[in-house]
Parts: sequence; structure tokens; C-alpha cells
Amino acid sequence: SQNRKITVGALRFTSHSGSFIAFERGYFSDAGLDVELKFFQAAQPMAVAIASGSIDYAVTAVSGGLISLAQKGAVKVIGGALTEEPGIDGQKIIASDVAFKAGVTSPKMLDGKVFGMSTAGSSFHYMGSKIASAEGVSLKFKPLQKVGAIIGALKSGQIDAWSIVPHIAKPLARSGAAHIIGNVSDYLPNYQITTVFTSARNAAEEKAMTRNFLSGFSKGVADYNATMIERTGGEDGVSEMVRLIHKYVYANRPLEKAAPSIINGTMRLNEGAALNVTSIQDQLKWFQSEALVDADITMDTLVDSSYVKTIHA
Amino acid sequence: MSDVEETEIARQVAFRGGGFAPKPYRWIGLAVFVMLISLAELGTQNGFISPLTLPKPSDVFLKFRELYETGLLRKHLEPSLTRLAVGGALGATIGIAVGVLIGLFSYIRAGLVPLVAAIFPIPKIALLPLFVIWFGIDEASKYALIAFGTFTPTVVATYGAVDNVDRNLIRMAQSFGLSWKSIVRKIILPGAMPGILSGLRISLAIAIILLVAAEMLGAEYGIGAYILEAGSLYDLDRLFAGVVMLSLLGVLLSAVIGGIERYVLRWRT
Amino acid sequence: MSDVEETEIARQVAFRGGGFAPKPYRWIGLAVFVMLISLAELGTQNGFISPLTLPKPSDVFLKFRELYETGLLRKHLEPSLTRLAVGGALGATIGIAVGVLIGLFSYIRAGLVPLVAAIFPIPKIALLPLFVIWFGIDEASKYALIAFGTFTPTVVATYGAVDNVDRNLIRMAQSFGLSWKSIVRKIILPGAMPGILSGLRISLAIAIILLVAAEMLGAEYGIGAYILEAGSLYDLDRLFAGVVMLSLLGVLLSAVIGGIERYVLRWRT
Amino acid sequence: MDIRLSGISHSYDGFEVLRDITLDIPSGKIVCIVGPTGCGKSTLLRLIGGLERPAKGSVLQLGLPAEDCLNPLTYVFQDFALLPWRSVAGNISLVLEDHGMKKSAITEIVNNVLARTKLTEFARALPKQLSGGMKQRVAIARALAVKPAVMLMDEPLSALDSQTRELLMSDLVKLWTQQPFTAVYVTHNLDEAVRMGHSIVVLSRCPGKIREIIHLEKPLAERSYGDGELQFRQKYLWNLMRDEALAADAELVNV
Amino acid sequence: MDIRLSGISHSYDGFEVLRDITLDIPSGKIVCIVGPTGCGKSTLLRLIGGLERPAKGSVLQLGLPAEDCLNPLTYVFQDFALLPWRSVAGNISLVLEDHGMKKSAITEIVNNVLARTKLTEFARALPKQLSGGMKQRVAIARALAVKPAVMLMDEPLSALDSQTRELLMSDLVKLWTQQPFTAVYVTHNLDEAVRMGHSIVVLSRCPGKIREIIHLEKPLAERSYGDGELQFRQKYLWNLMRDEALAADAELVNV
Ligand SMILES: Nc1ncnc2c1ncn2[C@@H]1O[C@H](COP(=O)(O)OP(=O)(O)OP(=O)(O)O)[C@@H](O)[C@H]1O
Ligand SMILES: Nc1ncnc2c1ncn2[C@@H]1O[C@H](COP(=O)(O)OP(=O)(O)OP(=O)(O)O)[C@@H](O)[C@H]1O
Ligand SMILES: [Mg+2]
Ligand SMILES: [Mg+2]
Repeated sequence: SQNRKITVGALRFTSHSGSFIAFERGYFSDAGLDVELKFFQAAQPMAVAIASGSIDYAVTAVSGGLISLAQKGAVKVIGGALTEEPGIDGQKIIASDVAFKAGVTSPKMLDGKVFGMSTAGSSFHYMGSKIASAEGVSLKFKPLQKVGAIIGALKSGQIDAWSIVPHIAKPLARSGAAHIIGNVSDYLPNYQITTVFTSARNAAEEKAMTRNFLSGFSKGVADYNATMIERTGGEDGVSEMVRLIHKYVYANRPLEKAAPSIINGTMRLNEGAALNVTSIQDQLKWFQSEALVDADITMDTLVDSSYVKTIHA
Repeated sequence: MSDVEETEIARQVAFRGGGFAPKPYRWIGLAVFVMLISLAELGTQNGFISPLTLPKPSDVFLKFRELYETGLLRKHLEPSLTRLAVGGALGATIGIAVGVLIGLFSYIRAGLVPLVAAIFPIPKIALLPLFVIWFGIDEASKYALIAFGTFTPTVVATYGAVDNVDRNLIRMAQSFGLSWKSIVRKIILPGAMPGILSGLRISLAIAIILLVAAEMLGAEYGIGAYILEAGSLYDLDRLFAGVVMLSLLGVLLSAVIGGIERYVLRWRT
Repeated sequence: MSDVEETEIARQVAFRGGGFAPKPYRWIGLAVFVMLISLAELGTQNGFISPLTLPKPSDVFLKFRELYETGLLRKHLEPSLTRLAVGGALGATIGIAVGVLIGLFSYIRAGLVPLVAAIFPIPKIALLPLFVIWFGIDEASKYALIAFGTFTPTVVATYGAVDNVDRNLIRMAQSFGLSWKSIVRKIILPGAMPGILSGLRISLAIAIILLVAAEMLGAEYGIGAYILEAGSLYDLDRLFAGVVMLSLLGVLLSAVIGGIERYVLRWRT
Repeated sequence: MDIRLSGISHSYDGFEVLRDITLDIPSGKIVCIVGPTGCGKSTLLRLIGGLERPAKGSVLQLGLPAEDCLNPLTYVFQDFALLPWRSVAGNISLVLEDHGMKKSAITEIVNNVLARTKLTEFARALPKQLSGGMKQRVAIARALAVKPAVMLMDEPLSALDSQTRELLMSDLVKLWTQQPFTAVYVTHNLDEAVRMGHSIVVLSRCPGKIREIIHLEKPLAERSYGDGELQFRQKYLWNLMRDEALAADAELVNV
Repeated sequence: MDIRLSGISHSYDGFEVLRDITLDIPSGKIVCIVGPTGCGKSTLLRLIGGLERPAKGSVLQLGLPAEDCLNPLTYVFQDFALLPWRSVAGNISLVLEDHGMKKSAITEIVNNVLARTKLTEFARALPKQLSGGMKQRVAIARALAVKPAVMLMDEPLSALDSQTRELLMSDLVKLWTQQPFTAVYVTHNLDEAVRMGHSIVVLSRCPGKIREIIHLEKPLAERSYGDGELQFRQKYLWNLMRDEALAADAELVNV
């Protein structure tokens, strides 16, 4: 009744299901929060919106922009959301049809190839870079800004490879426009893909509210993992969950068409919003080595690890 | 004068005038559209044009109908029109006001004209991250972006129009002892009106173009948001449906301004 | 006439003219820039303006120097200028050609004017995904995007200019039996030149604005790419350094056109 | 109210336009000013009306204008200077609106001057619908509406074709005969000058100086088209001015 | 070469402008056409020059133009119609360039007509640097350059002030006296008509019909400023036209 009003930013991706479930099933209200969901087209403005105080909490990948905003004392990472986990279907490395036919059948063959990314300092850039150094090949990175442009370039064979979440990778592979040639998790086990973050002010001064948010969010995550990965509710549970998520993801497609995409997109979310600090550390180091962010930024500037369990692996 | 004698050397004067005066053929414009669309339909139907390059016009049309029938059309149009109206009105009003001030006061002109010239070539999309900080992610930032984009061309057109007001009319008013206020209100403003309106034409076209950029800033509904989503999914049917909507909107707005011009400027020859 | 008698009722005629004629004060423009920059510097120095809102002007300047000293400035400027030049030249040339054809032939006018009107309000960024397919992600698509953006305003300005060529001059040429080709080459083209050049002013401003959109398409170097990267890293120093570059470029280009106008149109009063 | 110009000189950016003009404009008379192109006639008129300040010398109003005079020094311009967005009546009321008069008073004045200039039926027409002659009649009606003490007319008929000019000249003469007004009438046209002027001031080429002042005694109403005596005066004036006109015509314009 | 107009009528969108004009223009003579505004004088001239096709009747050239004639029917326009981006010499060579002449031949013709119109020293000036009178002199030189059989002059002096007009009239008379040319000379100005015309055709108001044709015997060179006999003829013409001019002036313009 006396619920605190907060705004939570989200993208219409399955990886944001934790927020959707917590919102729909009342876990936020149970935690004393009156949540309003705000939707974004891209992650970058969401980070800026947190910085400007327009929204309170959100989930997004660690990008150069996020680190830069953290450096300006505007945002803090407070938890984890999505992790690559060996054995669980995660992000795919895909090659364009043209490249595949020319012999790029595994990430080993990528030497000298063109790798798509949205912008320098994006998670695509990080993944591609890591894959390349693990395989000892060199990649050319092509910034194309928008996912639509990357898909177009891949379909027409103008870029050779890309890494992307399974619910986009699989349909592309099925349509024959691209081929899956590897899993990101093979190169980046325990990669902390997305994180929960908030403004530095919330992290420092609104500890109670932040804790409440994380507890509501975690319940949503737990439900999601249980239903979609452990299948504790069986097929019925899954289809009920899909119906819930469909309110937010692929909402303008009929449920029958949306359901496979939603199911395809299933990845394990971090239970209890646990945060893999080692992965974050690695990402930060990589950004610094690429001179995308200042070299003197420390983990403390970026992460407030006082809220959730941290993983060091 | 005997006609018999003269017929041999009497010649009609040859016609050598005419031309260089456009004649209207309305149906041709329509025919060109119909032809282009049919070509696209044919090409996509028989696979001559790959589905990656162009959507089937019929599919775009179906998407349109679907949008209309599901009521989504209104849901997308309403916020976009509001943003256009508020942002455009804001930008145009401030632009006209500043333009008139520049036209009237030498000091303001000296101070602001270089500033406007420097702001003009800045692409608004480059400033998107800043707009989020400055104006938040709600409607305010969308209004601000559109207003900002319409502001500069309006200013330039307006002070140009004020400069072009017939100085003889102003001298006349002074010679009859009209007050400064009267001169501005009764001579300069109506005299600058044609230039201001034709400037608005351009400003509003720019406002429509900026709609897409504005709706990059966390909009769920709106034609721009619709196009962006379609683009990120590489859904060409929807992309084209959105683009056609913007195009229609532009043609419509331009017609509206044409009507206003005909009415407000009916004193023009 | 005794002056003594008259002095009581002789009055000097009061001055009531003047004004409404802008006077140039060059230094004010400069002063406004200096003031604004100093204000920003002061505000950011003492924390009154948060570093999220505006970068320190001095930091932007340092970034500039760094860019220059590391040779990156040239690396970014070169491809951008090439894209502007090729794309702008392409769009302007085709635009002028099509505009002249529209101005000369009623059928072409009837067919193309509605098409151009429909294309005008389409935001080029909405079409980015298509441009990738149509023109690839290399230079071609960047040229095409800029050319496409400059094309429509150039067409509109050009056929307007052709329409505005003094019909009396054309009648004169006809009355002297000049050939159609001579009339077009010696009367219509030079007569339309002022309108075409002032259209180019706008087209080139648009070309600069589109540079950012064009460099969204897989550009590693270029001012637009630089700005986009800065934006995604929320690096305001670099963002502003890029924006200032575009702004300078715009002012410069506008000055260049002004120079061309003064030279080519020196016959104008 | 008379006007006295004493020792007026004027220059633009160091370029001398008028030199030492001293002249009296007596009440109730029309003074014509003629002279070659660019000799400073318009400048002189602007100085008299207070639209410009003389560099040297002064323009004096001797005596007070009539009580009901709203704008003692009133111009009629060559290009009519009508607001194209106002009707004929609106163009006239324009110059009355700033005087704090009642609406009805304004309407009355407007109707009165429209009637005097035979424009009543054109009251609601827009300028674009009028021929040049009609437009200048409106401008004259507008000038009459403010009951000027002195009318300053800068080539009022130069923009009209010669037939219309003839018609307007007789209109002006009739208006003056009904109720004499004071006027300074600048013209290029010697025919106009001898038909309209009680005295004719001939200026020399730039810088304009007074070369000669001619007085014509014949009453305006009696001067008619192709009058022998006037023809004689006109011929005299033309001989006085021809060489200067030729020289002025052949000068390159500075732009 | 003579010109014969036989039974010419013309209308624009059903609005009749000219009715049944029959007229001969004899070689070596200047035929003036006068008439109230909008009576179709310019239209008639356009019909003669082939810039427009008559709805009814025909315009005939009787006989052949001289061998070296480049453009038998040549206009001189009221607004000069000079290309502002070409110099005086360039404006003249413009009309010679399409005839496949050698450069030197063109230069020779240009220099010749410039000399005849006393423009030699202005050859490289741009139109914007010239006074109105000079501009019209250039237009006349341009017309002379193509050695016309008939000059069609549409109010050639109407845009000039009356002093310049006077100067140009005597220039034209001198040119004609040196080497008589055929001309149709449209004007509003009765003074011009009686000074320049061997015959004067008076048109009625719209639709224009021929009301009267007046023949003047006095040689052009002997007609001077303010000539008594001409004044008499001019007065006669004015009486003939005054009422129509008045009515034409007071018409609302259709726009
Ligand atoms: N505002 C001005 N600034 C500079 N020079 C001016 C200005 N007004 C007039 N002149 C110059 O002063 C001279 C006299 O101009 P003015 O208009 O008074 O002549 P005018 O006798 O009225 O000529 P016209 O017969 O052509 O009307 C001209 O050489 C003109 O170029
Ligand atoms: N191209 C045209 N289309 C329609 N109407 C026209 C056209 N040209 C002229 N008119 C009309 O025909 C009539 C005669 O025009 P024209 O120009 O021949 O008269 P004018 O005697 O030369 O008049 P002015 O003395 O004003 O030069 C006018 O009423 C005019 O409005
Ligand atoms: Mg003057
Ligand atoms: Mg005419």
C-alpha cells in the first residue's frame, strides 16, 4: 500500500524476463516497490537514462559506455543477470552463408575475416576479440550500429561472422542465411553477459530500496530458471511462462509465432543476481587494453559488490 | 494591289514562340506510382528481385491493413503526431520569435547569427545521448529533439524574410509617424509571412525526418519506433509500411501548409 | 524677414527615419562564443554543471590537440571529406540534372514531382538496413546515402530556379530565333544559377548532417564514426570534439559556397 | 505653415550629393524640383520630411500646422508604397490607427478621402486588383487623410504610363483647386513640372545645387494639355538641362 | 519587305483581345500603335513577330527580306531583356552566335552596331552598371545587329524617365535618318507617337479594334520638342482617347 514508486528500464528481450515475471507476479509489490516498467530500443540510452535519474534500475551488458558512466560517478553495477554457462545453450558464433561455403566452418578459420558489431566497445566487440585471441587469429571489426544492419550485412555476405543470442542465431541458421560455427561459452566460460545496475546514488544512499528491488528481481529470476530450464512445471509451466513473457517480447506477433522464438532464447539467468566478478574484471581489463576507457578505472568504480553473492571463477 | 502578283512572295510569318511553360498532367504522377509499384510487385513475385532487396508491395499493403485492423495504426500514429505537433510548434514558435528579433535588432543579429550557423550542421542524432541527460527519456526529450531540429531552419528563414520586407513600406510607415510597435506588427510581420511560411515547409519536413531519431529515445509506440523495430528485426514489410506512413504524412503536411499559404497570402499576386 | 519675429515659431523638422537596417558588429558574434565557452568552462570547473551534462571546454580542446598531434585528425577527416565530396557531388549533379529536366519538360515534371515530394520526408536513417543490402557496407553505401539525402532538396531547388528564370528573356531569345539548345544553355542555366547555388547551400548542410548516418554503416574512421563511438562510450569530450568539427566543416562549406556565389554571380546587383 | 531650407548640404560616405541648398516653400503653393538623375532630388525630399538628417544646414517649419493636422509632412511615393495585404480602405486607415481616434472617426475620414479621390467603390479592393493609376490615387487619398500641412511628392506619376499620368495630373489640379495644399513635387518630367508647379527649382548635376528658379503665374486650372506658353517654358527648361541629362545617362552606375 | 495583317482576331481562354485588325506596314516607315491599357497592343506585336499564333486572320510578309538579314522580325522590349550575366558586347553577340558565323565576323558586327549607338566604350560593362537609357540603347544595338527587315518595338521608352526618353527619341530619329528602317512602334505616350510615327494607329478599348489611322507628313528629323503642329495632333489624339483611358484605368485587374 505504502509502496515506493520506482522505474525499471528494460529491453524487449527474453533476457529481461526476470523483471517481467517479478512485475507480473507481484514480487516487486511484495518487496514494497511500486514498479513502472520503461522500455528502450537499445541498451545505451538505458544506461544514460539511469545516469540522468530517469530510471532507477536496469539490466544491460557491460559496455564501454557503461564503464564510462561509472567513471563519471553516475552508475554502478550491483548484480548479475545473464551468464554463459558451459552446457547450457548460450550465445552462438555464426558465419555468413558465403563465408561458410568458402570454408569458415569453425572459429579457427576466421583469420582475416570481418566480424560484425554494433559499435566499438560493445559486447560483440569484446566477444569477437576474445574469440580471436583464443584462436590466435586476427579479425576485422565492422561497426554497423544497429542489429538490423548487422543482420542485413550478414545475409548479403558482407560480413563473415558475428556472435549473437540464440533466438536470433537459430532462425538465421535455419533460413540458410547463416551457419552456427561455435558457442561463445567455449571461449568465455562464465562470461557475465548482462548485469543489473543502478545509479551510483541509489547504490550508495538507497540501500534498502536497492535490496528490495534485488529481492523482487531474484524471485522473478528463480521462477524463470525453474520453469524454463529445470522445467519444474513441465510443458504447461513453460507455456504459461511463455504467455507471460509474450506480453513483453514479440508482443506484436501472435503467440504461436512468438513462442518458439521465446523458447529458443532461453538462457540461464543468475540465481539471486549473483555477479561473476572475475568476468567483469576481465571485461574491464579488455576495455582498458583497447584504450576504449581510461586505464585508471578500478573495479570499485564500476561495481558495488555489497548487495549480491559474488562469484570468482 | 493585285493578289495574283503578290501570292508568290507573300509568306505567313512563322511561329516561333511557345514552350518553356510547364503544363500540368495530373494523371502522369499517378501513373508513375502505379507503374513503379507494379514493377516491384512483379519483380518480387517472380523472384527477379530478391526478398532481401525489396518487400512485396502487396505484403506491405497487407501489413498496413493488419495495422489498421488491430488498431495498432492509431496507437502508433497518435504519439507520433503529438510529438510532431508539440515539438514542431515549439521549434517553429521559438524559431520565428528569434528570427524576428534577429531581423529587428542589429546586436541580437550579430550575436546569434554565427551561433545559429554553427548549430545548423550539427546532426541531431549525434546528440542523442546528451538529450537523455538533458531532457530525460520521456516525451520531453522527444519534443526537445524535434523542436531543436526545426528551430534552426525556421530562424534562418524568418530573419531572411524580415530582411526581405520592402524597406519602402517601412519608410512610408515612418513618414506617417507610425510607432515602432505598429511598424513591426502591421508591416514587418505580414510582410515577412510569405518567407516564414515557405521556411515552415522545410522545417516541418525536417521535423518528420527527426521523428525517427526522436523515437530512438525510448519510445514504444510511434511511427519512428515502429520503423526502428522493423529495422532491427530486418522486417522489410513493416519497415516499408512505416516509411510509407512517414511519406504520406509529409505530403499531407506540405498540402496543409499550401492551403494555409493560399488562405493567409491571398493578397499575393 | 526679421529673424527675431520668427524664432518663436520656427522649429527644426524632427528626425523620424533610420532603423530597420541591420548593422554588422563582427566582434559580438565572437564575444557570444567566448562568453558561452567561458561559462561552460567555469560551470564545469566548479562542479555547478555536472560532467554528465557538458564536458569541460578545455578538455574538448585538449582532445582536439591530441587528435591533431597523433595524426588521428587527418585519419578521421580524410574519409569523411571524401564521402562528403563524392556523395555530395553525386547527389547534387543528379539532382541538378533531374531538376533542370523537370523544369524543361512538362511530362517529366508531372511524373517526377510527386515522386520527389513523396521521397522528401523519408528519413534516411530509417533506410539504413536497406542500404546495407543495396549498396553494401563499404564506401558505396556511404556515398549513396549522402547522395540520396542531397538529391531531393537539390531537385526541388533546381526546378524552382528554372521556373523562376525570367520568361521575358526566353521570349527575347525566341524572338531572335535562338535554338532550343542555345536557350537552355545560355539563358535558362545561367538564369537558374542563383537559385541552384542557394539550394546547394541547404543540400550541403544536409550532406554534413547525413555524414553521421552514413558512417553508421561500418565506418571505422571518419568524423561521424568518431562521434558515434564517442556517443556509445559516453565520452563527452570526444563527442563534442567531433560535433565541433562538423560545425566548423559546415561553416566552412557555407563560406565556400558564399565565395562561389560571389564569383559566379558577380553580375548580380 | 511654410518650410525653409537654409544652407543644406549632404553627403553619403564622403560622396557629396547636395550642396548649399537654400529655399523657401510657401504655404499653399506647389514647388516643383527638377534635375538630372542622381542629382539628389529624392535625398532633398527625405531631408525635408525628416527621414534623414542633413549633414549641414537645417530644415525649419515656420509657423504651426493646422489644429487637425495629423502628420504635417506627408509623402506620396513613386512606387505607391501600399501594403498589399490591406484593402484600399485598410491602407488609408493604417495611417490613422496610431492617433488614438475612435473607429467611427477613422471610418468617416476614410470615406471622406475616398469620395474626394473618387475611390469609394474600390474601398474593399486589394492593391493587386488595381491599375497603377488607381494605386497612386489610393496613395494620394492616404496622404490627404492625415490632413498634411505639406505634401512631399517624389515623382508621384513616374511609374504610370503617360495616359494615366495625364488623368492623374488633372485630378491633382482639381484637388488643389478645391482646397489648395502646399507641396514639394519632385519630377523628371518637364511637362509635369510646368503643369503642376507654381515655381520650378532646377538642380544641377551631382552634387545638386540650385541652378535656377522659374516662377509660373498662370493658374493651375488654366494650364492645359499642350498649352503654347507652357511649351515654351518647357523647351527653355529642356535646353537648360539637356547636356547634363546626357552626361548623367552615360555614367556607369556604381554597384 | 512589307507586313500585311489581314482580319486578325485573337482571344485568350475565350476572352477576346483583338478583333478584326487589318493593316499594312510599309517598308521604310514607322507605324505607331496607341491605345488604352490592355487593348491588345502587345498581343498584336507578338502576333506580328510570330511569338503567338492568331486565332483568326493571318500575318503575311510581302516580299523577301534583304540577303544579309539574320532575323527579319526583330523585337525591342520595354524591359530591355538584357542578360544580366553578359556584358554589353556579349548581349549583342548572343543573337549572332546561332548563325554559324566566324568569330571575327561577329566581332565586326558587334563593333559596328556599338559604334552606331555610341556604346563603344561600354562594350565590356555589365547591364547592372548601366542606366536605363543605356540599357535600351544596348537593346537597340542588339536589334540592329541582326539587320532586321522590321523592328517591332513594344513601348521601348516607357521604362525610362522623361529626360532620358527625350534623348533616346532623338537617337532613334538619327538612326532612322541615317538608314531608314521599318518599324511597328507600340506606345502609350502620344508625344512619342507624334514624334516617331509616319502613321499612328489608334486602337479602341478591349477588344482592340482599329479606330482611326492618322498620317503625319512632316519628316522625322524636322519634328522637334514642343512642335506646335504636332501638339495639335497630339491634343486631337488625346481627346479621342481620354474617356477610354479613364475607363481602362478604373477597371479592376483580374488576378
Ligand atoms: N542611402 C544612400 N546611401 C548612399 N548613397 C545614396 C543613398 N541614397 C542616395 N544615394 C546616392 O545619392 C545620389 C542622389 O540620390 P537621389 O536618389 O537623391 O537622386 P535623385 O535625384 O532622386 O535621382 P533620381 O532622379 O534617379 O530619382 C545618387 O548618386 C545616389 O546613388
Ligand atoms: N498570355 C496571356 N494569357 C491570358 N491573357 C492575356 C495574355 N496576355 C495578355 N492577356 C490579356 O489580354 C489583354 C491585352 O493584353 P496586352 O498585353 O496585349 O495589352 P496592351 O495593350 O499591351 O496593354 P498595356 O498597354 O498595358 O501594355 C489584357 O487584358 C491581358 O490581361
Ligand atoms: Mg529619386
Ligand atoms: Mg503592352
